[in-house]
Amino acid sequence: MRNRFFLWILFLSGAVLFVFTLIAAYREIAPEWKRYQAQYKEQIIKLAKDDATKKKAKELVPAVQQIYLGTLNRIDRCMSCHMGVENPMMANAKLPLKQHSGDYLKNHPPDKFGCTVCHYGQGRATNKKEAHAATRDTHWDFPTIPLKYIQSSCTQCHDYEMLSAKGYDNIAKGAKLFMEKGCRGCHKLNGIGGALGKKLDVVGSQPIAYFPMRFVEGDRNTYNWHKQHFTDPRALVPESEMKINVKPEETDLLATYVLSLRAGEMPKDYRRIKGTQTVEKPDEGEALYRMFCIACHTTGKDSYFDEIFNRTIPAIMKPAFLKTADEKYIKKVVEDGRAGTQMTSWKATAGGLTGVEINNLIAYITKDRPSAKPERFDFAGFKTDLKRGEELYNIRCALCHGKKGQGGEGFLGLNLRNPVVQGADPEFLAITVRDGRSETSMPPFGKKGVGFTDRDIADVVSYVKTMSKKK
Amino acid sequence: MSNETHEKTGMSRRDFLGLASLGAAVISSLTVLAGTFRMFKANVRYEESTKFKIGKAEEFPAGTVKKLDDKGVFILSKDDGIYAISAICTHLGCIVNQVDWGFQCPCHGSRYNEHGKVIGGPAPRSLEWLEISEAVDGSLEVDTAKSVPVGTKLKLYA
Amino acid sequence: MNELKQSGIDVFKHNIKSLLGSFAGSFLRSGKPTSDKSRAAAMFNNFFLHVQGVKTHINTLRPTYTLGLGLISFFLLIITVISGVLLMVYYSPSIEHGYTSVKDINYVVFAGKLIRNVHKWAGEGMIIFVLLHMARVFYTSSYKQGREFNWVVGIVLLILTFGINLSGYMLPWDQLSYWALVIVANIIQSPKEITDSLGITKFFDVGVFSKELFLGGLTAGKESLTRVYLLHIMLLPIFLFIFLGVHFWRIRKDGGLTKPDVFEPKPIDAGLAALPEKRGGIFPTNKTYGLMELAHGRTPVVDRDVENTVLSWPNLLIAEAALFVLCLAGVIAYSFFIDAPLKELANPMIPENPAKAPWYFLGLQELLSYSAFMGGVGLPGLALLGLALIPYLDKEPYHVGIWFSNKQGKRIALESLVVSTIVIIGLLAFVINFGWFRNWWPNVPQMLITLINPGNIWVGFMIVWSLYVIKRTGSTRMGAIALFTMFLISFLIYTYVGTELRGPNWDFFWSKSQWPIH
Amino acid sequence: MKVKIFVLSIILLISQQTGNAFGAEAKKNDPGKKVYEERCQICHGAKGDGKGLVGVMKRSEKTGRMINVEARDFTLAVFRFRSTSTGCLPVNEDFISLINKGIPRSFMPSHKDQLSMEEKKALAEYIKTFSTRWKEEEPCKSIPVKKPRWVGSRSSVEKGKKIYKEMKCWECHGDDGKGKGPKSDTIKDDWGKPIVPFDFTTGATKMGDAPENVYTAYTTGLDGTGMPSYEDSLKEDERWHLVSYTLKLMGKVK
Repeated sequence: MRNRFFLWILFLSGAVLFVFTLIAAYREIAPEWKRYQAQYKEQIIKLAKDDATKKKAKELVPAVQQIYLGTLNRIDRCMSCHMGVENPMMANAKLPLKQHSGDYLKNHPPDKFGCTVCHYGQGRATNKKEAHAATRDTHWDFPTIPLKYIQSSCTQCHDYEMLSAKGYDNIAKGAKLFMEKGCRGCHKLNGIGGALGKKLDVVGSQPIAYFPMRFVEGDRNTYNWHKQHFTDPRALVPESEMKINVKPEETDLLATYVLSLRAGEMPKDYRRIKGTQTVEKPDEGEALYRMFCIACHTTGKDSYFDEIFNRTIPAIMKPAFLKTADEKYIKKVVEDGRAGTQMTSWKATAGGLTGVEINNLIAYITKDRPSAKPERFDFAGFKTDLKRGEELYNIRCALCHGKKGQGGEGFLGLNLRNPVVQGADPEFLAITVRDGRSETSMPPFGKKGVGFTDRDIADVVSYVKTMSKKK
Repeated sequence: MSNETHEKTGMSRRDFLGLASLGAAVISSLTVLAGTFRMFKANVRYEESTKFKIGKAEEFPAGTVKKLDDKGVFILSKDDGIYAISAICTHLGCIVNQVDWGFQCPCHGSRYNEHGKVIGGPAPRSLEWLEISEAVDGSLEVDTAKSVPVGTKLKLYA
Repeated sequence: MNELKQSGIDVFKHNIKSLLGSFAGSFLRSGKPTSDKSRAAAMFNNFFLHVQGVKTHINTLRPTYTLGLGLISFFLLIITVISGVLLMVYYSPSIEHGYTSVKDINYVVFAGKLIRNVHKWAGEGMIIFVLLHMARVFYTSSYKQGREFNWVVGIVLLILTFGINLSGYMLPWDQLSYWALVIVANIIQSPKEITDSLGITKFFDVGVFSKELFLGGLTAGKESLTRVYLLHIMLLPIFLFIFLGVHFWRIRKDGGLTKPDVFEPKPIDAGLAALPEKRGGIFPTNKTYGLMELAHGRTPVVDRDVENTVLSWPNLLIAEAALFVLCLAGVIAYSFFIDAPLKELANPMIPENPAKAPWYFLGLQELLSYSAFMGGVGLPGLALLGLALIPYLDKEPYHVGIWFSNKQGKRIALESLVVSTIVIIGLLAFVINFGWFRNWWPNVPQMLITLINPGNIWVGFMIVWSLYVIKRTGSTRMGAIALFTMFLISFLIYTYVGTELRGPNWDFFWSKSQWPIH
Repeated sequence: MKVKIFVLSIILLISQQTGNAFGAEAKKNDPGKKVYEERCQICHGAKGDGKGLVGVMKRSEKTGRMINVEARDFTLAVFRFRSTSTGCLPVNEDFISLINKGIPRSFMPSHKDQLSMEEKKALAEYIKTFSTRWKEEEPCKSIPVKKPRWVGSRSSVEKGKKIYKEMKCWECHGDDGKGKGPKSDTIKDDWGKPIVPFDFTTGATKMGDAPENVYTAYTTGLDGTGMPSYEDSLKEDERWHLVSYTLKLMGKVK
């Protein structure tokens, strides 16, 4: 009995092994792409007009079709299924055998460019699921790119002018939007821009895991993420501070643009760049304002409390502000930023703006400066009483600026603890307290408003100037 | 040997089960082995394709001789057509040079005439003529993996 | 002359006819195994077969005794080695091409995906079967009566099995590999926790030193892959095969597999070729171990074969062949349906969340989340030491070769199973719900956590409980059963928790479907 | 009455122009008035009409929508955050709890620690002087709130969702609770200002975001705004179900 038991095991497992080896071998010799190649052969034979073509088609042997691109460090096997991509006879065929649309392949022969350099997808894969890599279980970071974003691939070799001239202007439009919507107020590109957001230099070639995909609708890939993120940043990243002000149709353009920001450069003999390709900063004040400031300060005419930043964003182009604030003060704010708030430092070593550009920018901001000077305030003439100042502050100012002068966090007033306010000329602060900022929520505290005497004001200002030392 | 032991041992009875299981084991192991050997044959090559484009026909007016160093091919154009001769010496695979009277191999002194026919040295065969054809986009294509009979030229209509 | 010539040709013809047979005979050295003598000779004359005895005890051939676990482990090793050699044909160990070469093995190599799966699953199967084999050896008291050293060799083999599996895990250079490598490097670095607490790091930083030795640098990169590859295909396999040789040789020298002192063949054993029969005589047993019983015919004294053994050829060989084909078929069938994972290309900037070691180390990773040193070095070291010491601390010479020794053993095993399950799950539930020292007193010194953490408490409990069992039953064997059972159960539970119930940020989740998707 | 208020406001105006910031020299020794002048007047105005010096405050929501926040006008004596039935005046406790908590998201700060209990009570009394309604009507009784245990349970959320649909909450607050229902652009409050329906997904209601507060809002309604009282149209349990669903929209229960 015992030996028979072992013999039965031997027999049965031998049979199982044999069967599975055969099935596995069949799976190896009859892959998905062979089916398409057989269809291709059949269709070519049917469509052939002359005998030579027919003969050639009959000689077709199924094999993995691959394009080896040494300099691009790619291997593309897409044509194992997409057999007819270069064949005009297949113009009316169905996918995957259909000929490539348009005449792109004339100047971009597949044997030099391959497929994935424009279309993405996994070139090495030999089955549809993994080659197109649409689902996350394929673990490929760059699924085939939807055609509406395909222009992001063109900029690897071409400049915007050439593309726009040929009618492919999504990318240039996207770049323009990027320039004008103030994206660089928070995001650095080529080293220039604010520090609030992430650097965008290679955002187009970041792997999927770089992006929080949790709330993305539809396929969880980079393309959908960008599109939906431009539609509503907080729907994807609840804690995001990103401010976005674009029309729905503009999201695709912006997505195309950011997807074109890729790591690595094409080899020299592929590149055809003559004109501009990157968004370089213009140096007129208005353009600079649009590129760096507009996302937060909008028109600059309104001060408003922003729920995203959780603080009030001042109206920097309002005459009431410009009347009291001199150029030196504004320059200091622009160059050093306001520590403790979202306002970035813009000097060359931080935000990356040159002195000339900052001057141009300030010239633009201050263009509506009224000619009338504010009435002077003789701050030095008062012997100030800090204790009284504190009492006054706690009752009248703390309502909006907070007890510690911190501002933000639900308080309507600005942060008074930051170095810019602390380092400002006390006379400037006193005038601000006295006259308020008309059309904003800062009321005049002088005699015509709340009823502070000049002495009250001097006391409060001197107290405010000591606030950074308070914990 | 003796019959006694034959009766006594299970294996020597060669019952059906023993044979069948031994057969199953051997056959299935052989199948696995066969698949294993097949695995060594690569399905793809990690090198440039043997088929490559050399440009439009206009770039090769009659009388042109062009050596493509990286591919090891001579492209020659005559009045009656264009043809490609392999630059790989048939002796041990060196690259031949073009000289007045044809081709000369620098390694072991094989000599070929202008049609690639071997005329001296250790080379066993003449240089191969390679298939040259017109691709869909109108440019010429050479395939180093496909040889054609000596004298096959592609007629140009231009 | 003519006649001679004629006969010479005939001889030659005859030689050609019998070529196959005579080659087989020369191969086996003693001709076709048709008699007991030649069968015996076939075994002891063969380079590969003579590591096994000429005769095999019937108990050894009983599937219910050995369950074939040791052999399965060995056959899985053979399968792994062969498939590994095949993979080496296409794999290239560099961070530039490693990942793409694995992709190409999946996509364009003939049966490449299957072979990679086979390699992976056979390798990981080894871990399971080596552990099961160890459990079998333990529960049948097979570490006794001269087999003490072989038990220790077995533990070395267990460590090597873990090591080879782990190093192989790193080679595809995908996200799983990279972050497992990072984790392992940090486990290796974990003695720093102790040296830091003692304040001697600045004199001799043993943690960072060994980490650098392993990675070839301070971070995982090009050099690390080369080193891991070397470990995987050269160093560890060499040691594995050396120790395996010793292991097999010692089985033979230590008298084959264990068997009960009192053994009676059952009717079911009747199917064995040449079952020894008792045909009367004066003495009840025959203890001649000379060459005599190999001689043709009956033994002159009692007319009986050596006690309860049968010839290895063919009995043992059939069993082995059956087991081998069973292993191969099992592995291939499993590999046919389940693919070895391959994630995105390694990216040092984007950690996997959770960054998990391979499953067989997730039990350790759970302990690691309490204290890196204790979980990574201290407790595993202690556990292995404890396992190695078992045969030297439990020397009771009875009940060898019987599962669980006796009724009491079964009861103790069951009792330990229940107790350890309750205690571990209790500890886990406590930690998951209430945290540990650091959550209560953020400034608690690391040394205190290293010394007192749930892992240590569990190990302490194991020791105390085993001592209690020894005291209660008066038998060291019972204590050993309790200890080993608890070790197995904790390995099982901790591995399960680490694999299935721990999600991003090492938080607790009831199932993977509750993980926040990233 | 009217004459009295007129005289009072004249006095106030004068005192404002001549007195100093402390208001310590206020004519009447009314602590409520003193506190009001010091802390409230800057937004709510000397006459309690909500036209203080600070004026309209602009607030940009997370969705990018700009809303205007205006100080409450006390002269109509219509209050949103009460514990009494709709149409009723609030009780003193309502004033005090509001002074204590402030109103999140509309810059009304908490005065819990700044004022003593007497001052708070006096302040409430002082605010009552801005409208004649306080003389003519009596405040109703507070509606008791007792939270059932099942609030926030899954079945309760489901029932609440149904009620949300049936009671047409979505017309203003939107199907997804983001305040973008079909009617949301057109509605106006009693003072003629456009109303911004609440976006539940932001999670912080002005009344406080405990389930009890939400329940009170549904029971009493927010007088003066388009938010009606459901005290009569829904049973108590149904209102609690609605609270459950609201908690879900706020992301406080799963």
